[in-house]
Amino acid sequence: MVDLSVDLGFIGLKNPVIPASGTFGYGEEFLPFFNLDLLGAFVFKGIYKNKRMGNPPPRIQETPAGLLNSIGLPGPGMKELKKIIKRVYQSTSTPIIINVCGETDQEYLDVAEYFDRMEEVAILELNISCPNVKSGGRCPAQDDKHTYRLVKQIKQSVSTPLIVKLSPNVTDISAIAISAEEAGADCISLTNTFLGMAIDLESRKPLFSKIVAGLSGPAIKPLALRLVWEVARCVHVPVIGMGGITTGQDVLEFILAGATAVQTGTINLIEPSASIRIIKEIEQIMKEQNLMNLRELRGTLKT
Amino acid sequence: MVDLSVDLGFIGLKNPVIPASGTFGYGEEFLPFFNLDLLGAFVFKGIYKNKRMGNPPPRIQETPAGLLNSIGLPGPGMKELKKIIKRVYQSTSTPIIINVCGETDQEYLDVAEYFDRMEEVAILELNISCPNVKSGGRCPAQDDKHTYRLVKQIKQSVSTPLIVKLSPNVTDISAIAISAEEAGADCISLTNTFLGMAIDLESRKPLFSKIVAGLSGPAIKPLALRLVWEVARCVHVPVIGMGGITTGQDVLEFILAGATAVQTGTINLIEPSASIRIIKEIEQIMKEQNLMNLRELRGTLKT
Amino acid sequence: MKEETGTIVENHHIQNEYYLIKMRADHVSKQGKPGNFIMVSASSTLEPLLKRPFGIFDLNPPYIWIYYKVVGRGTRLLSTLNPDDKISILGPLGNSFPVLENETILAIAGGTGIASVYFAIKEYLKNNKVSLIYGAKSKNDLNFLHSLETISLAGLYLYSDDGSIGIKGVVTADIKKIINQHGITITISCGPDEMLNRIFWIIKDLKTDDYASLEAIMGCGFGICQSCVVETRNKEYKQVCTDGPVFKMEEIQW
Amino acid sequence: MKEETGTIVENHHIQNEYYLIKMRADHVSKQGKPGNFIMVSASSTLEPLLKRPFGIFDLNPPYIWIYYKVVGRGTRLLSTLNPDDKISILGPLGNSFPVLENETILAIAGGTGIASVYFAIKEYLKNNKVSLIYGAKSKNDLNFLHSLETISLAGLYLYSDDGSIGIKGVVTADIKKIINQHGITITISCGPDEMLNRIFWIIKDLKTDDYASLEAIMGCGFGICQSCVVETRNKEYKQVCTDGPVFKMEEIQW
Ligand SMILES: Cc1cc2nc3c(=O)[nH]c(=O)nc-3n(C[C@H](O)[C@H](O)[C@H](O)COP(=O)(O)OP(=O)(O)OC[C@H]3O[C@@H](n4cnc5c(N)ncnc54)[C@H](O)[C@@H]3O)c2cc1C
Ligand SMILES: Cc1cc2nc3c(=O)[nH]c(=O)nc-3n(C[C@H](O)[C@H](O)[C@H](O)COP(=O)(O)OP(=O)(O)OC[C@H]3O[C@@H](n4cnc5c(N)ncnc54)[C@H](O)[C@@H]3O)c2cc1C
Ligand SMILES: Cc1cc2nc3c(=O)[nH]c(=O)nc-3n(C[C@H](O)[C@H](O)[C@H](O)COP(=O)(O)O)c2cc1C
Ligand SMILES: Cc1cc2nc3c(=O)[nH]c(=O)nc-3n(C[C@H](O)[C@H](O)[C@H](O)COP(=O)(O)O)c2cc1C
Ligand code: FES
Ligand code: FES
Repeated sequence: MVDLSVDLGFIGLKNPVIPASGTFGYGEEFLPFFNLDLLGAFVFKGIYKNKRMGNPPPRIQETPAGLLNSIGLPGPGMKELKKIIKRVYQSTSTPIIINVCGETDQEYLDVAEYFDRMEEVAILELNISCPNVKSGGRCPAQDDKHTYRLVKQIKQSVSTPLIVKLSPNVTDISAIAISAEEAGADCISLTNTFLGMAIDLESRKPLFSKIVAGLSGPAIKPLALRLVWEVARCVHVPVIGMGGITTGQDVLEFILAGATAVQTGTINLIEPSASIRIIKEIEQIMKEQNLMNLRELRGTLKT
Repeated sequence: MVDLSVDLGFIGLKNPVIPASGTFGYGEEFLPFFNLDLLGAFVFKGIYKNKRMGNPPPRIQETPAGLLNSIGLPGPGMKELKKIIKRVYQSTSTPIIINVCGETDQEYLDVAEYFDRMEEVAILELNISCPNVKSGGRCPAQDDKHTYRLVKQIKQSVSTPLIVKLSPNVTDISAIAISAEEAGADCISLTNTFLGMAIDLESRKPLFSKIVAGLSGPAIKPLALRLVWEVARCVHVPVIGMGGITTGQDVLEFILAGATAVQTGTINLIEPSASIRIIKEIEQIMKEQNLMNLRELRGTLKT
Repeated sequence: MKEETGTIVENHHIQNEYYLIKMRADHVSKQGKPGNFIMVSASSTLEPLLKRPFGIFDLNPPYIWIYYKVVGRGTRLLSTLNPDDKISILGPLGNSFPVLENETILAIAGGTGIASVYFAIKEYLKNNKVSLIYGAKSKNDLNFLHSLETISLAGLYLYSDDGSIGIKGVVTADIKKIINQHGITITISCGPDEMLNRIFWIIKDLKTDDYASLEAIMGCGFGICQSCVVETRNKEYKQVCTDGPVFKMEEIQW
Repeated sequence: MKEETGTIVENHHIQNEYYLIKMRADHVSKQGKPGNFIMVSASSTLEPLLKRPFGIFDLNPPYIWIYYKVVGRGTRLLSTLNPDDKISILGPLGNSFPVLENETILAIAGGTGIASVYFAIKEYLKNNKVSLIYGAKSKNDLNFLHSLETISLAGLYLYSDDGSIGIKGVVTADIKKIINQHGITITISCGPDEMLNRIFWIIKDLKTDDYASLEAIMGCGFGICQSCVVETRNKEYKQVCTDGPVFKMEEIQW
């Protein structure tokens, strides 16, 4: 038997596959397809303090092997989410990760503190890619000092393990990752979506109301892999890799590059049971390559 | 009759389509497919001072809707290139653009000065995405101060119009573009390839000897379009847009986003006559939309 | 709702861009209700990436039919499928038209909108009187006329923009008259947004109960991506894939 | 060299992963020489992005044949093509085997390597004596045996790794003996790198002139991308697509 378990230090997971925020709803939507207990963990869609409508449609656009989205993080607000967490917690023992959003540092802190008090929440993932109203729309993830300040503040107030989720839209991803680590992040996840854009030629307008949108899916996999490799080389906390994963082979590539676990994103929209298929594929490849466990593989890329 | 001509200020082009550096050889390779006079201009593959072998194979890897390359800029060196330029100049009246490379600022300068003296060279394109030996492998395009310094130095020594070609792997593309403009760039082109990576699971090695590689092709189009839009908003010199262009519609989107002309890249490898098809498609769409010329369209995105 | 690999039985080219696929889909065919849709992918590669939504045109276990028009890459690929080819399906999805008895129903279909009401019409005919208004650009865009003429509709009104078949004009031309004439109590509509919009304003003050099946750009079809939203009258967003595709007309912000 | 849209006449499934396509290609069929290859794309979308290289297996204007093994996405898509389907072609590409007369030639083919020498063998047979060594994993990987047995080769030597056909062993097992026995003056080889490597070291000190047709990962096939390089003995890179695919064996750094 191959051993798929992985250890994030602050928590052990039965396998490395974690459906990503915004592509897995609140988990329950996937109950018709599989038992949530089969997953390593899963991430709820991003949550702000108050209820949000999200952006006007259109909100997505298919691109070559990719998906642009400008959903705008609609959600019920943190109080409503609490009820949902309690409900979902009944249907699975798999760790639930809350994706924490904020338009200001204070909002991030409020949301993180709010969920810090819930035993049903295993981990917080700080989505520092939210446009920040006080930094002219730039997100904290694009500035190492802002990242440091925000993470530090949150780590001082919460005791739940904290993943910091990075944005790829930076010159030097290592600098941001190191800032997050130095500020106390327990884990780094990456990557969020790449900034892109679509234009409607006929109306001569940007397709999306916010003009720019985030690119995800297979198209970005080679880019995400590079970023994960760079970050895993320079931080000591575990790294969760993501970006365009669609197969077990993709997962093992991210693990070779240094990731301890991975998140599956866009593929969940297209093939709801993809994460389960991917877990099986990982197991299959491990058998073929006579790998007993994933520790043997992680970060062993021969460079 | 629709008017496809565009004006870069320092030169007028009969149409906006320019095959990009490294994807069009020295032009002559395309003579079996079409008459070079049909193009707006074309760019030679990147040239360093001395002869270079390039990287060991494998040098490319297909990715979903994209192409990773780590060719390593092989070339005959600038003296040999001079002969090629003279030869190719005989076969076409279309402006020839030389893509200037360097491992140090001095090398960039030497190459630029060398070709500055040739009347056969219409334009220089400064490829500031070359890994720089004195900046630990980082390229000038990733640092606004380095960009400014390098462009300034070259503008002081050459009189041939200078395009500065940006790299997309930065937090703030506007800052780099503005630096290039302030240093005297006559035109900005973007984008070069995105940093990516591929791993060979079986051997547990990076696929490429240099580990990272550059991603091009349709996969990056939405990302390139965003970058071109950002740059065109903040500089006054003309912008040449590129990244994943495969159709006339793509070209018109880049022009709406603010580009004056465009470069076709990876598509030239797959469909040698693509640039000619694309020119026809532009003409067709202009007719359908009752556009008399491209000035009417450029930068008119309603945001 | 399940992921299922279906098998093409027939991919019938009706005319021009119009096709009718008969596929074997053991699960969907057992569960599907009138108004439901499915997401399908004809591609074995990652291009195009997303599945595409189609109404369940008809159903007879283990078979289901979808009626589609080739408009882009996904539907073009679909049109290249041959018998025995596999097709990956997610479904049945969405809510369905209400179950009705002893009502006098008017269905209004524009273009491929017929795909989402045909199955409902057939069901309703068992216990209701049903009339149909069906229109499109020209007679080359109106299909299934033979079937429609033989399923004992109380009334069948055809419209074409160019007058090449039926009445020259749009489907909304005589709605009020038809509703009064038949004593319609319920309407169900499917077609372009613009058509639905016009229908709403025409019939909103009548005493009918009005349902519309909406379309939207869909990323997933089962409620995850929140891409398929439509604005409601009380300024909220509803998801067409899970809250719909069938909505009471007065719910929507037209 | 031209871009051409060919038409599939037949896509014959030989056995297992092996297929033989007959296509109509007016230009390529007129210009193609033994040793040339073509780049083809079976996809109408951008996935996979690149065309794939295949040797010209045989040619009879306006038709050409390619023999291929399904190994990945591109070849799998190729195997789904039906008669009358279009296929986009770039070719003919690369150099060709030398024109020879009155020579005693030995062709050595491993697996699908037969695709690149078959056409050459047929040409050479007009004015030369030709023998063939042909091997693969098992008899399920050796095709065209009937044709090969009837084109009057001076010698036909079959090998299989598992002994299921011909001699059990690799194609290199008896090369020296065969060369001596026939008085071979020229060899042409095509197959996996490892096989070519072994051939080189076995025959390098013999008096034969040796040619090999190489493979490489190709981005364009016509000399633009510089991706297909192979290292030569004098430590330079040559491009397989334009300097090759046929090289004198001693040129290459084995
Ligand atoms: C619930 C639902 C049921 C549908 N039922 C049917 C049906 O029974 N028969 C039928 O022919 N069509 C139906 N459609 C529309 C069908 O889904 C689209 O025509 C199809 O997705 C287009 O795919 P494509 O790849 O060919 O086009 P693309 O290349 O993706 O786009 C071509 C054009 O179609 C538009 N389009 C793309 N996706 C959608 C979408 N999801 N909805 C509406 N327009 C879209 C695009 O904006 C573009 O203008 C339905 C849509 C929905 C949401
Ligand atoms: C000049 C030349 C002539 C060839 N002639 C033939 C032929 O006549 N018949 C035949 O069956 N094959 C031939 N090949 C090999 C053929 O091109 C590859 O098998 C094909 O490109 C694989 O495409 P794919 O999409 O199915 O595989 P992919 O999914 O791209 O890759 C599958 C596997 O094939 C390998 N591969 C991919 N591309 C190439 C390539 N260009 N060359 C070698 N290996 C590759 C990959 O490394 C991978 O291991 C030739 C190659 C060259 C360079
Ligand atoms: C529709 C959609 C919604 C998303 N919502 C969130 C979100 O709420 N919070 C977040 O951190 N990331 C969000 N993401 C980003 C994904 O979690 C993931 O980082 C990204 O899609 C890259 O992975 P992929 O290429 O596998 O999809 C969203 C992505 C998509 C496609
Ligand atoms: C094989 C290959 C070689 C390239 N060589 C160069 C080069 O020499 N100099 C340069 O500035 N850009 C080079 N590029 C980048 C292209 O000019 C272009 O910026 C990039 O490919 C994006 O455009 P595309 O997506 O349309 O290909 C190369 C790209 C490819 C694919
Ligand atoms: S299509 Fe994804 S939520 Fe409706
Ligand atoms: S394949 Fe592009 S140069 Fe040979």
